[in-house]
Parts: sequence; structure tokens; C-alpha cells
Amino acid sequence: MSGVQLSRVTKDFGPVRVIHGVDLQVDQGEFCVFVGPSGCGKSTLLRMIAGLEETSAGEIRIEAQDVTHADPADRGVAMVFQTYALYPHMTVAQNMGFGLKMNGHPKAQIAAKVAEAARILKLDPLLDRKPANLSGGQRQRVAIGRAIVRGPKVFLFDEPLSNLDAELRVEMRAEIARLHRELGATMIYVTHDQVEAMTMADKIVVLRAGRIEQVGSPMRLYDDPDNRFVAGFIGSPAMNFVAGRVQGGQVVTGAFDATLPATSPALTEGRAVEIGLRPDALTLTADGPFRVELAENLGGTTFAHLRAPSGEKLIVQTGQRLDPAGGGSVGLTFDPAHAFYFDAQTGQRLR
Amino acid sequence: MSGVQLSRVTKDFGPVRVIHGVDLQVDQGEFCVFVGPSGCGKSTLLRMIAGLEETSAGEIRIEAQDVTHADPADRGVAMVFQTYALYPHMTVAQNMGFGLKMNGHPKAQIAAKVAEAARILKLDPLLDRKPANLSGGQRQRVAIGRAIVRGPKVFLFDEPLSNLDAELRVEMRAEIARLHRELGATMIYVTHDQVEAMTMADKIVVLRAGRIEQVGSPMRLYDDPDNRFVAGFIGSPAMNFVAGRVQGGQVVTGAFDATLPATSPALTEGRAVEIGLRPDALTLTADGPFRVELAENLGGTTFAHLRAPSGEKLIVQTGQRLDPAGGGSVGLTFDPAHAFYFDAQTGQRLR
Amino acid sequence: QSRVLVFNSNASDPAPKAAFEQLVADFEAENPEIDVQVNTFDHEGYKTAIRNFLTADAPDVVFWFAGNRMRPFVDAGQFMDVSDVWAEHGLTDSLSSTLSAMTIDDKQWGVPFTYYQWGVYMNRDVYAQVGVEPADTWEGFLANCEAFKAAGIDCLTTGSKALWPVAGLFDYLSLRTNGYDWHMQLTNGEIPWTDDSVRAVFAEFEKVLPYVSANHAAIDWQDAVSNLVQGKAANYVMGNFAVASFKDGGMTDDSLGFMSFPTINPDIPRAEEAPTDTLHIPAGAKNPDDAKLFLAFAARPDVQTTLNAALGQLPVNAEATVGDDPFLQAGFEMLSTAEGGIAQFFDRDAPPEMAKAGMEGFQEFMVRPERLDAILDRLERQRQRVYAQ
Amino acid sequence: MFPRPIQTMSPAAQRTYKIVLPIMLILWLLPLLGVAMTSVRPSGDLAAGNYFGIPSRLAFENYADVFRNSPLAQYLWNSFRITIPVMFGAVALSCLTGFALAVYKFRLSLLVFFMFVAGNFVPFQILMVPVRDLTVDLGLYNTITGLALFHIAFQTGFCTLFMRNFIKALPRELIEAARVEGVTEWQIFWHIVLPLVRPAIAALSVLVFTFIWNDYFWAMVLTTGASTQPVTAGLNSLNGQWIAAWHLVSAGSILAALPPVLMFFMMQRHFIAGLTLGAVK
Amino acid sequence: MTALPHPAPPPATVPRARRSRRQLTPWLFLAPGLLMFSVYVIIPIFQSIWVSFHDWDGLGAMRWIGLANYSELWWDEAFYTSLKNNIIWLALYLLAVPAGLMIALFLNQTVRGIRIYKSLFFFPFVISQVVVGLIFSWFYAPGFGLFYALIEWVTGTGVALLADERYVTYGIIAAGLWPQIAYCMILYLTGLNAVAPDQIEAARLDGAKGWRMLWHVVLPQLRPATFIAVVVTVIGALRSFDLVSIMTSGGPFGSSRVLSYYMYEQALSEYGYRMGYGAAIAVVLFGIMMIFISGFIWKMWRDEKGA
Ligand SMILES: Nc1ncnc2c1ncn2[C@@H]1O[C@H](COP(=O)(O)OP(=O)(O)OP(=O)(O)O)[C@@H](O)[C@H]1O
Ligand SMILES: Nc1ncnc2c1ncn2[C@@H]1O[C@H](COP(=O)(O)OP(=O)(O)OP(=O)(O)O)[C@@H](O)[C@H]1O
Ligand SMILES: [Mg+2]
Ligand SMILES: [Mg+2]
Repeated sequence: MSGVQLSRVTKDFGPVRVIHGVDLQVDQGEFCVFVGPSGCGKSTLLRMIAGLEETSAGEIRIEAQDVTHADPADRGVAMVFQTYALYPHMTVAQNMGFGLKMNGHPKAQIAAKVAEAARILKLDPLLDRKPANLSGGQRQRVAIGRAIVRGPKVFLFDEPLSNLDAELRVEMRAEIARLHRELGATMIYVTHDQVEAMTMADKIVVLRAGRIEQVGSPMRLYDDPDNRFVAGFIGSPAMNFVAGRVQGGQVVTGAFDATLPATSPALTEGRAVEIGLRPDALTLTADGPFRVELAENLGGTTFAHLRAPSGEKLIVQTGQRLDPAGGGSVGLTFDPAHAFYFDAQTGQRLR
Repeated sequence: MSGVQLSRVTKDFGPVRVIHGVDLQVDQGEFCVFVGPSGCGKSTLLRMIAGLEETSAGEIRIEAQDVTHADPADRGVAMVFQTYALYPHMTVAQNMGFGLKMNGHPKAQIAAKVAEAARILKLDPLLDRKPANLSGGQRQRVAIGRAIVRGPKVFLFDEPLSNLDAELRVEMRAEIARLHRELGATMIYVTHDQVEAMTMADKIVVLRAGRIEQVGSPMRLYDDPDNRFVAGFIGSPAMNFVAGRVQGGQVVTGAFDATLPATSPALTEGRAVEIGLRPDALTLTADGPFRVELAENLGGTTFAHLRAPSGEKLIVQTGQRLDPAGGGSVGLTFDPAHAFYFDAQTGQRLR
Repeated sequence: QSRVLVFNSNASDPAPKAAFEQLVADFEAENPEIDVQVNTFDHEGYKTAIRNFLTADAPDVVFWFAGNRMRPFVDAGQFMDVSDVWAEHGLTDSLSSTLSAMTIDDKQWGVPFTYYQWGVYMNRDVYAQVGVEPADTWEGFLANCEAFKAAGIDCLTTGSKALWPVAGLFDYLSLRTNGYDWHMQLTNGEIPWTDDSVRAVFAEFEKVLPYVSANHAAIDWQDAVSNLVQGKAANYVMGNFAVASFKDGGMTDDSLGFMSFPTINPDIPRAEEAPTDTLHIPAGAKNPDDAKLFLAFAARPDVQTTLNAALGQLPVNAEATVGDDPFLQAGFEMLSTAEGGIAQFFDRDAPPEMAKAGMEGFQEFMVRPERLDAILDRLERQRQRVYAQ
Repeated sequence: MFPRPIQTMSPAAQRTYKIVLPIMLILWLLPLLGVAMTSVRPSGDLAAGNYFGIPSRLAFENYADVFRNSPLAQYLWNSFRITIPVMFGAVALSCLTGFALAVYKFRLSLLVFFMFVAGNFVPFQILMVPVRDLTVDLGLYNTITGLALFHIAFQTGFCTLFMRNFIKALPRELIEAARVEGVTEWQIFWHIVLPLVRPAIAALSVLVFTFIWNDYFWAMVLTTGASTQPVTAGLNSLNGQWIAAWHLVSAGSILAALPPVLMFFMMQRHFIAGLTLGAVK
Repeated sequence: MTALPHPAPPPATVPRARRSRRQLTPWLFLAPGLLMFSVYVIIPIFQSIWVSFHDWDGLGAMRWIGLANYSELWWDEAFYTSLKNNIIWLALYLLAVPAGLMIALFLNQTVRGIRIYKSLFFFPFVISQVVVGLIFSWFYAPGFGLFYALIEWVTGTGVALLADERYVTYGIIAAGLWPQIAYCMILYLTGLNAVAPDQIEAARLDGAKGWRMLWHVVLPQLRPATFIAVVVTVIGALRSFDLVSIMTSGGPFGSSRVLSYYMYEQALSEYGYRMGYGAAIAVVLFGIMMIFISGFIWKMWRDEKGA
């Protein structure tokens, strides 16, 4: 089996376990993104794959080979750091060729490989510059170039774009996506940017507290989250949740006066549930019991912050303009098919 | 006249003039936001109002009083810094009470005011902590508390939220908005965050290179920008611009095969114009000459990056999902009433 | 194949250095098969360096001092017994004046080659200016001091920054008050410092204190030389080596005067102070046979005559000839008629630790005479500790 | 007063400041200026009691005299022979130790580090007896090598503290990036860390130069005599010979002070960086 | 293009030797420095403690005498004089810290040539203590020294500072303060550079001015500089040897001795080769210093943990 394969991988920092037995298969050529709240172990997991952190237990295989305890250099991986980690005293060309040079590759071969990588990344005019004389985006490109040169089986990225400003981020995002298409290499990418995860990934891995919550394609996670955590984490603004209960084959909630059909067999009588509704699945109507607390008019879109009679908060995305200071009451309608149900205790999705 | 009033205010750093005679009236109780590209002089202008920078020429009045050369402490202003600027060796309570202490207020009075501010900002449980033991959001709240305690006539904020992460930023934004309502004080707020500006401001001041480009309410600037700069600056994703020309009473453009009616008398025959179209004003149709280069599916919304036959790039916001890798051709329609026209040379809006 | 003899010397100043070079050259001329290698050390540094080279890398001949100054090395077995040299060359007779200073446990541990007298050097011009004559009694001396004081001149000068100059003063007061034998008992630790006889010495000491240059603790002995030379002071208790400095300062045989330290107790036979410099063979010497040759050579009257003429000091060998410098002559005369005995010097007669404590006490006494009791108590405690070992 | 730039104060205050500044400086350096002046005073002036007045002429021959009549040149030469190898030795050793302590996480790392730090602070008197013995036993007593070896060892404490903190401040990712690329540890040290700590090496070298040049205690303990002693100890023995010859003492002092002062002026930036970064002597 | 070919395929598992080699690496880097430092610094500390239980003149054999050296110290007036002087040194030397701060504040302006002024003010620090000692000896010299002349001019009689047991220690400390103040000054000057301007601005808005600004806002930010200045000053005060040796050799009659000098005098000077006794003095000094060293290490350890 090729690609990267983690089996019951665990990491302890002293007495603290930060990765709790993760199983994951990243296929050959796939673009896999790790997301999750800060401190959930994304970087740690990535660094374990790179070999920069010892693996406490479990097994890591890269292209079917067991590399659990291999030296980073022997794993056939390349890593791009958030801080670029370019050697400041070397030119761009030297930065890219350094690893090859240290491993005793002949000069001509190094030059050829560097030239090839520079061509791919359009770095040719910069080859003689020092990193200090490059812009943030250029530096990031060099860091990627350095990874490409060694022809690794797996590319690892740890929040590579988070130090760039918004505009450059968009540009580099496209660059990396293009690279992935061109090289066809396996890539594992850590980010906490919604947009990056949604737009770049073939497969998103949602982590929480050292455990995998769900793995799947971006739209799969958006449309069909396994649990309340994933549902709330993916999508911006976040999904609204209101408390409900299954009564007489219907889901009843204090937030709306409407009842919803219990579409799933898991919605057993009397069960306490949370109903999830995405802000864009809700539509404002003229009159109703929802107080408008605040409206954020962004021009084309407005986010209305509503307070339900039950006291729960809801955010609605609408094209209408509202008074920013809020005030007034509105009604809400939505297609019951767009409602998600979660167990109130476990947060598991009730399908 | 109350509020803050700037008349022909100028600032020179040595030989370099960074503020070129600004006139501005911020009304009593108003929430005024300064936006503009980096280096345009937002911070400088704010610091001149605070008295932290000398004013080279012109006059600054606060509540009708000329404070142009007054000491910062004597202006009745309070400032919240981007870096919080909390005194690291003082507790939260000491930080907030420091200004009063320096001005010789009695202890009991200081304690009362600090308690009041802490209550407003929900800081009570933190009063004995040192800033190092606070989270970013808490620190920012303390910084605001420090400003509140002194009961200033004008609050000044310099990018107060830019060091916070996305989630906290949303929360603190609401906090400051609530505070503004509660205190009813005049606030001047510098940011480069679109959303903050649009959602918080009563009045936005768009600065460019030390000059005011336009002043007005957020929706006024969005709906009726005075020039191409403001139009491109306000709104996200930014407005699309395509080149056009007035021909025979119609505006002709290479990007679309359609012609647009020349709705304004300023659109004189033969004039070179730029046509502005917001991404949400465009609608995709099934077939057409626009190549889809990339699609960013964010779940509810998709941004399609299109290339016109004329080579110009356009971004369209749509609810449809598209293939992320792009490919295929689409058509575009829009309501001509939503098109903005600008002079190709001066960038002035042609109304 | 020539034999090598290593000689470590402290003669870093130009005149003594030349004198020793001559000595070595003469020795080599007589013993062409021996090659003498001289290592010259800084005068002060030598005193610490000898500790190291004796143990680490012993030469064949070393320079050192007589009396108790050589005792630590003898006790530690670092010096070689050279009694055979003394016996073979009849040195017990020719060097008899220093026999006791060279003897420990009935053996001789080195050979003396030079010594020099201490005494009172005076500025005759100042005496003339004030109109008094040098006095050879203590009362007379103190009376003169009164006269000098009235004229605004320091009767007695010294520079005690380095401590040892005041030891000379004390030695003479002690020798004149209680005599040579008593002084030797004191330095041998046989008399408690709290004894009344010791107080008697300090009582005489105290009499002269009002006439001693102020700030003596801040200056070196050479600074005090300037005082005498410039006529700011009348008398200076010093060793003969200072004559060169007096003359450098512009004094002549006429203006510079010398006398023995005045009599305090006329019943006591006159004793004098004359430190002796010596040569020794380290226990670890590699070439002890030639070293003994060298020592015997250095003990010879003709050699000592030449050497001391160059050094400007007195030969120890009774058969040697003293140079014709008037001060040398006067000193030789003084020493050879000293029936009381000849002391080495406080820091050679007393063990080093006692010497250090004693000299500090003398200096403190000169500055703060009222602390005499405390000083003597301290010295007594030191005595009990040092001699107990 | 601090936060207030003088530029914002009244012109009178500004003028006062500009006048007071040089006066303060002269007062501050008065002893030094006095000595500098004495060093060019002819001995005749001193004899004539002209201690403070204008020298009757500038007697630069005092400096020539110092060289002619004393082994000062030898002492200065010794100082260089001691200082420069120590500078290289201590910096080289501490680059290695600093690298090991900054880059690797191993159990004893902090302990070893604190040992270096504590050793750097001990009163060196406590080392005197054993070190002197050791040097004698090695046959290095009174040799430049003996003194230099000790200095190298002792300075390694301070230098390790300095280099370790400096290397620690380098981004860890640089080293990790190299490891992922298969660069060996020695290559990382040589090709990545060393070039990046060049400023620290410069700062440290200047500091060590000054410390060693100015050392007096160990020179007294481990050397004797003009053939090995550095200028500080030499000056002390010359001071014994030059009693009352203040013009020579002064000239000698100025000469002994010159190399570190020149070093300071040339390398000012590094020097200050070193002091505040290492922050300890 | 496709992935570039990778060099030789890696082994399936890592040999144990490689892992243990990785653990060995730091020790290889440490070895030379650690060896030198142990031989010359760490081991001698323990040797010194060992020697302090012996009577030894450096020539013969060592004789075990237990605590006798320490009990002798207990009765030794000279030891107490040295100890007292060390405490005076410590107390007065610390004046260098506020004095350095004052000068630093005074110089912390941007006027023309200020850089030169700063470096000239720093001068005394780079000069050897031997030279400083000689300079001040000249300064104090009775008869013609600048200081002596000044006192004579003011009071009518000059004071031979270095010959007067009442003043001598203060005279030497004054000489020591000169370079030490310069050192503290440079620490504070760089500290002032790092003072956060936004906090100053916040304080200006809060109405803090002058001394109150200094006390409440600036000084707390200079705490690291102050800490370092105190540490180096304390250590400098306890190590003081050069100046005493050069200026007075401990005199007059031992009244300006400090522990470090007394130790040297006992162990190596012309009149005493009491290695054991000297070692005992050094051990006492070491004990005193350990209080401060432990404090420093403790703070460093805390910082390391925090980092
Ligand atoms: N060297 C370490 N020693 C101890 N704990 C560590 C270490 N490195 C990381 N951790 C802990 O492991 C957990 C996971 O850290 P990690 O850096 O992998 O999070 P992350 O998901 O990358 O977070 P972020 O989004 O903030 O980068 C955190 O709780 C962190 O405190
Ligand atoms: N102290 C100064 N001396 C000289 N030029 C300055 C100084 N402070 C600011 N400037 C210049 O004044 C201009 C305006 O700076 P300012 O900080 O007000 O910009 P800004 O709008 O706040 O930018 P940003 O969004 O990056 O904070 C910039 O060109 C800047 O370089
Ligand atoms: Mg991370
Ligand atoms: Mg700004």
C-alpha cells in the first residue's frame, strides 16, 4: 500500500499524552489537510510523520515502509515550515541545493535540479538573492522549492501561509494547488484557515484533543458531518445549534414554534437533541418572534444576529440590509431537509 | 460645537509630509472608523488627536476646546493600543487605576471606578492577576477598562483587535460596539479589517496617502463610492473592474459582448471608463465565453474565478457548487443598474 | 662533553646582575668543563617562584636568605645539607660570623656570599642647618628630634607601605633596649609578646613616634629616600643598599652621613643588624657535585672580594677585602666591632608568618600607639600558634 | 529625564544640556586625563613640583623611556601571546558546548549548563591552590601555555552561557529543516549554526580579549618574571621599580590600557552587544 | 514534471546503533569544553575544600587537621577585618547601580555626538583594574595627588587616604566604583533602548511625568537590566582583588584586606605559604558567593521552565 499510513500512533510529552492512537491513511498523490482547534496536535502529528518527534507508540509507514523510528532524512519526506526556515546566510540557489550538497550529490546534478525547481516556481531571477531580500511570498516559494528539489515522496506543510497577508495568501494558495496537480505528490498540510482547508483539500482530517473526529472530502464534511464538533467547526459563520426533543415522532424545539418531522430512525421518542442549522439555510420573513440584536451589513451580505424566544442565539445570512443597531422582530423559515440532528449528550450526529 | 474637530491638520516628519491638511468633524457620541492602505497615515492622525505626535499645522479641537498643543494627559482622551501596552508589573486593578492615581484621585474613588469598569467588562475575577497571566482577549479588555476608568470624552483605538485570533475578534468587536452604546462616548477607531469597519462604524473615513478620499456611513461608501479607490477598497471580495468606452450613447466593453446604457450625463461620447461590478451583482448562466479558472467552494458560498475573453479577471459569488479545479465555460448576467462607472484616468466616479 | 650547572638568581637589577654574570664567568674560566646556565628572576617574583621550581624543576644552585627564611625549605627537605663543603674548605672559620644563621640541626644548608649593614643614614646639611650634632645616645637623638621638629623637619623618616622598613627600626630598638640574646629569644618565640621586656622596647619606640614622617604608611622606602635627599627629613634607619639611591638623588659622601643606631641602655653590648644573602643546593639538584664546587668557589675570599665590590656590599668571608667606599668601610668597621652580636633581620630571624604579623603590628603601632595592648595580644596569639608547629 | 526627549524641552534647557554634557565628561574622566597629562610631563616638572600645571613641554620621550628602560615591550608582547590564543580557544570550545546545550534535549542538559554558569561565577580564589598545583605538576608553571590553558578553561564557562543562549535564540526550524534534508549534526553545526552566530562570535571575542588582557590575579598566581607575565602583572612590578617616577608609571599605564581601549572603539557595537547579551563577567 | 528520483531506498527499520549514536552526539560536542572546565574549575573547587582540612605549606606532605583551619579563622581578627571590608565593599559597590542608572538617563538623549559621549563614558570599564588602581593611587598620592591636593585646599590638611585605616577601604572602593558605574551605565543604556514606547505613551496619557514616570513605568521595565547590574556588581565586589593588591597590598597594617586578598596573602605571598588556611578562607568566600549564585541559577531555572 502506498501513501502514508498511521496505525494507532501515540505521542506522549512526558506524562501528557497529546496524540491518542491515531489511525489514518493518506493515499498516494492525495492532498490531505489537518484542521482543528489550536493545541489539538496537528503540528505534533505532522512532525511525527517527518521524524522530528519520536513516536511513542504505533507505527508510521511511508510507501509501505516502516519509518516509525527512522531518521528524518531517511523517510523521503520534505517539510515546509510556517516560518520558512530558510538559511539566512545562503542564496536562494544554495538554500535549495544545500541538502543535496551535504549528501554528496555531484555539483552538476544539484545545479540541474535547482534549476528545474526554480523553473517550476518561477524563481529563476531570484536565485542569487539572500532570503533577507525576498518578500514573504517569495520566501515561501523558496521554502517550497527547497522541498521540491529533493524529490520527496511526501510533502509536509505546517501552516505555510499563516505569515502572509491576505492577498498573498490567496495567491500562494493557488500556487500550492497548482504544484500539487503538477507533481502529483502526496501532500499533508496543516492549517487553521477555513478557506484553505475547504478549497485545497482532497481530504480533510478534523482533529480534536489528539483524536480524529472525522475524515472526508471538504463538501462531505460540510454536508454530512459526523458530529456536532465537526459541524460547528466547518463552515463560517458557524452552524447554529438549538436544543430540541423528540416528541410524538416530531422534533420539538423551544426556539421555533414549528415542529420538525423526525426523519431519522435514530430520533427515538423523548431523546434530547441539538438541531443544527447553517446561517445560509435560514430565511428571514417579515414578522415573527425573533428579536434582531445586531445586524452586520457587509454590503452584499448581511449577518443578522437573532435572539429566539427561548433565549438561544442564531445567526442568519441574508441579502437584505438591516438596521445595524438591531431592533424589531422577524420570523424565520427553513427547509427541514437542511436541519441536522445531534445527540445532546454525545454530540453524535443522528442520521 | 462638540465632538472632535480637525481643521487643515498637517503632519511633517522632518522633510516628509505624511498628513496633508485634513479636515474632519467627528460628532459627539459618534463611532468613527479610519481605514486605508498601510502607511496612509491612520495611526499618525489618531496619535495627533491623542497628543502623542506634535501637530505641525492646523488645529485640533475636542469638545470645542483647542487642544492642538495640549499635553496628552490634559485632552480628556483615552487610547487603546494595538499591543495593549499594559504595564506588565501591575495587576489588572493597578493597571486600570494607574491614571487616576497619577492624577491624585483618592484611593476609595479609584477603587470604585475600577470596580465599575471591571463590572462593565466582566473583569472582576481577574483584578488581581498580572497581564502575563491573561489571554489576548482579556488583555484587550483590560486595556479598554483602563481607558474607561478615566471617563474620557473621546476614546481612541489603534487596531485594537488585530492581535487577536478570528474567533476572539468577533467577540471583542461586539463588546466594543456594546460599550459604545452603553457609554455613548465619542470613539475613533483605526482598523484595516473590512468587517470591523463595515459593522462598527457610524462613519467611515477612507484615507489614502495622508488625504481623505471619502467620508460617510458604511452603506453609503459601499453603495455610492466617490471614486474607484473607495469602490475597490470597500467590499470583499473587491469589486471587479473592466475597461470600457462610451460609444454611441452606450458603454461598450470587450469583457462582455453586451453593451450597457450610458445612464449618466457624465458618460460623454468616446470617454474611456472603468466599469465596476461587485462579485455578488453577477450571476452565472449556463453557457458563455468565460473560462472558470478556479472555484472556491466554501460550503454555502462559492467564489468562481473567471477569465473574460478580453483577458480580464472577474470573481463571481454564487450559491452553486463548482468543480474546485475549474474548467468549463460559463456566461454572466447582471443588472446594468448595479454597474458603476469611473473615469479611466482620474478614477472619479461618473454619476 | 660539558657539564651543565643551572643557577637560579634573583638579581634582576642591573648592578647585581652584572656582578653575578662576572661571578659566573670567573667560575667558568676556572672550570672550563662546566657550563653554567643562569635563570634570572624578577626580584620580588623570585620569592614565590622558588617554591615552584624547587619542587617542580629543581636547578642546581639557588639564591636565598639566611636564618629562619631558609627554614621552611630545610624542614621540607628541599635544601641539601652542605656541611661537607663547610668542613672541606674550613668555612666554619672563614664564615664564622654567619655560622649560626646557616645552621639548623647542626648542619649547614648553604653558603653566604654577601651581607650589608643597617644603621642610621643622615642628611648632614640638615643637621648643619638646624645646628645640631649627630648624637650617639637615645636621649641625645630624641633631643635632636625636638630641634628638628621645631624647624619643621622630620627627625626620622621611613616608608612603611611595604612594611619591612619598620622592622629594621624595631630590631634596633629591641637590640639596644634588651640586647642581642634577648632579641634572638624573641624572634625564636621564647618570649611572650605581652612580656614587660617587650613593652620596654615599645616604650622607647613610642618616644620617637612624634618625630617620624607622617603618612609613612602611604609611601615606599624610595619615597622616604627623597624626603632625606630633599632635606625634609634628617635621619633614616635603612640598609646600606639605600646609599645608591641617596647618591642618585644628589647626595654626596659629604652630605650623607652614617652612624650606628644610638645607644639606649649603655649596659648592653652593641649588636648590629646585617642581613645575609646566601646560595643553596636544592635537594633535587641534578648536578650536586658541581654545585658544591660552585658554592665553595663563591665562599672563597678572593671571589667574595670581587663580587662584593661589584655589589657594593660586604663580603662574609673574614679573609676577603672590603671595598673602599666610605659607607662600606664604616659598616665593616661597625660590624666587626659589634661585640653584642649580629642579627639578620626581623623577617629572617623570625619565621615568616610571625614576621608578617610582627611587621604589621609595628606599622599599626606607629600609626596608632594607643592600641599597643591589642597589638601585643594579637602577636602573642600568633606566637603561640606559629611556634607550636 | 528619560522619556522626555531633550528636543521637546525649552531651548534654554537644551543649551544647558549641551554645556553640561562635556563638563560631566571631563569630571568623569578626570583621573584618566590627569594620568594622560602626567605621562607626557617631563620628569623635571615633577621634580620642580609642577604636578598640575601645563607641562613645560610634551615629553613624549617618557614613552620611549618606558620601552628602553623596562621590559614593557616584552610584557605587552606576552599579553598578546596569552590573550589571542585564549580568545580563539575559549570561543571555539564554547561554540561546541553552546551548540550541544542549545540544540539537544537530553536529561543532563540543564544540569551541565548550570554547572558552566555556576563555575563562571565562583570566586576564582577557590581555584587558586589546586590550579596552581596542577599547573606546577604539568610543568607549565610560569609558562604562557599554562596561563592560557587555564584561561581557556575558565572562560569556557562564561562563553558557554553566552553561546548557548545565542544559539538557543536561533529558530529551531532551521536545524529541523536541515535534519529533514539529511544533513548530519556536524554539518549542521559547521554550515548552519556557525555562520549564523558570527555576530556572537565577534562579540564574544572582543569581550574575552578584554577580560584576559585585563587579568591580573592569574598572572600573579601562575607566572613570575618578565619572560611570561602579561602587562598587568608587569605593570605591578614596574610600579615597584618606578617609585616616584609617576611620569613613567603613567606612560606605562596608558600603554597597557591602549589595546583594550582600541579594541573597544573598533568593535564597539559587538562589545556592547556582548556585555548585555552575556550580561555577566 | 514528476517527482525527482530519490537516492538509495532507506532501510526498513532503524538500526539500534544509530539511535544510541544520536544520544551520544551532544556529549561529543560537549567533551572538549567539559573536560577543560572540569579539570580547571569544577574539580579544583572540591580539591580546595579538601585542602582546607589540611595543614600544608605547598612543599611537604599535607597534614590532616580537620576543622582546625576553620576554628582558627573563627578567632582570626584579620579574617573579620577582611569580612567586614567585604561587606562594606558589597554595600557601597551596589551604589554603582543607581549611579549607573542616573548617568544612563542623563545620556539617553539624541543630540549630536552623543554616541561618542556614551563610549567615552564607558571607557573606565575596558581599562584593567591594575591601571585603574595605579590611576587612583596617583589621584590619592599624598603631597601631589589631585584628590590629596583638593582636600588640602578645602580643609587645610591633606589626607593620605591609602595610609589611613579609616578611609583606605573607601578610597579603594571609590576606585572600583568608577569602572563599575560605567558597566551599569551601559547595561541601563541598552535597557532603555528596549523600553516599550507604547507603555511610555500609555503612561503619558495617564498623566505620569518625571520621577513618577521613572518609578512607576520605566524602572519596572528596566528590571532585567537592574537584575544583571546587581549580579555583576555583587560578584565584582566579592571578587575584588586587583585593586587591593595594587593600591595597598592590604595595608596599612592589613586594614584594607578583603577575603580574596587575604586568601592570596595566606596561601601564596612572601610571608605565608599556608595553603590549607588560604583554602579555608576561599571556601568561606565561596559559601558567601554561593548564596548569590544559587539565586541567579534559580532565576535562570525559572526562566528556562517558563520559556
Ligand atoms: N515539546 C512539547 N512538550 C510538551 N508539550 C508539547 C510540546 N509540543 C507540543 N506540546 C503540547 O501538545 C499539544 C499539541 O500541540 P501542537 O503544537 O501539535 O498543536 P497544534 O494543533 O499544532 O496547535 P496550533 O494550531 O496552535 O499550532 C499542545 O497541548 C501542546 O501544549
Ligand atoms: N516617526 C516617524 N518618522 C518618520 N516617518 C514616520 C514616522 N511615523 C510614521 N511615519 C510615516 O508616516 C506614514 C504614515 O504612517 P502611519 O503609521 O500613520 O500609517 P498607518 O496608516 O497607521 O499604517 P498601518 O496600517 O501600517 O498601521 C508612513 O509612511 C510612515 O512611514
Ligand atoms: Mg501547530
Ligand atoms: Mg498604524
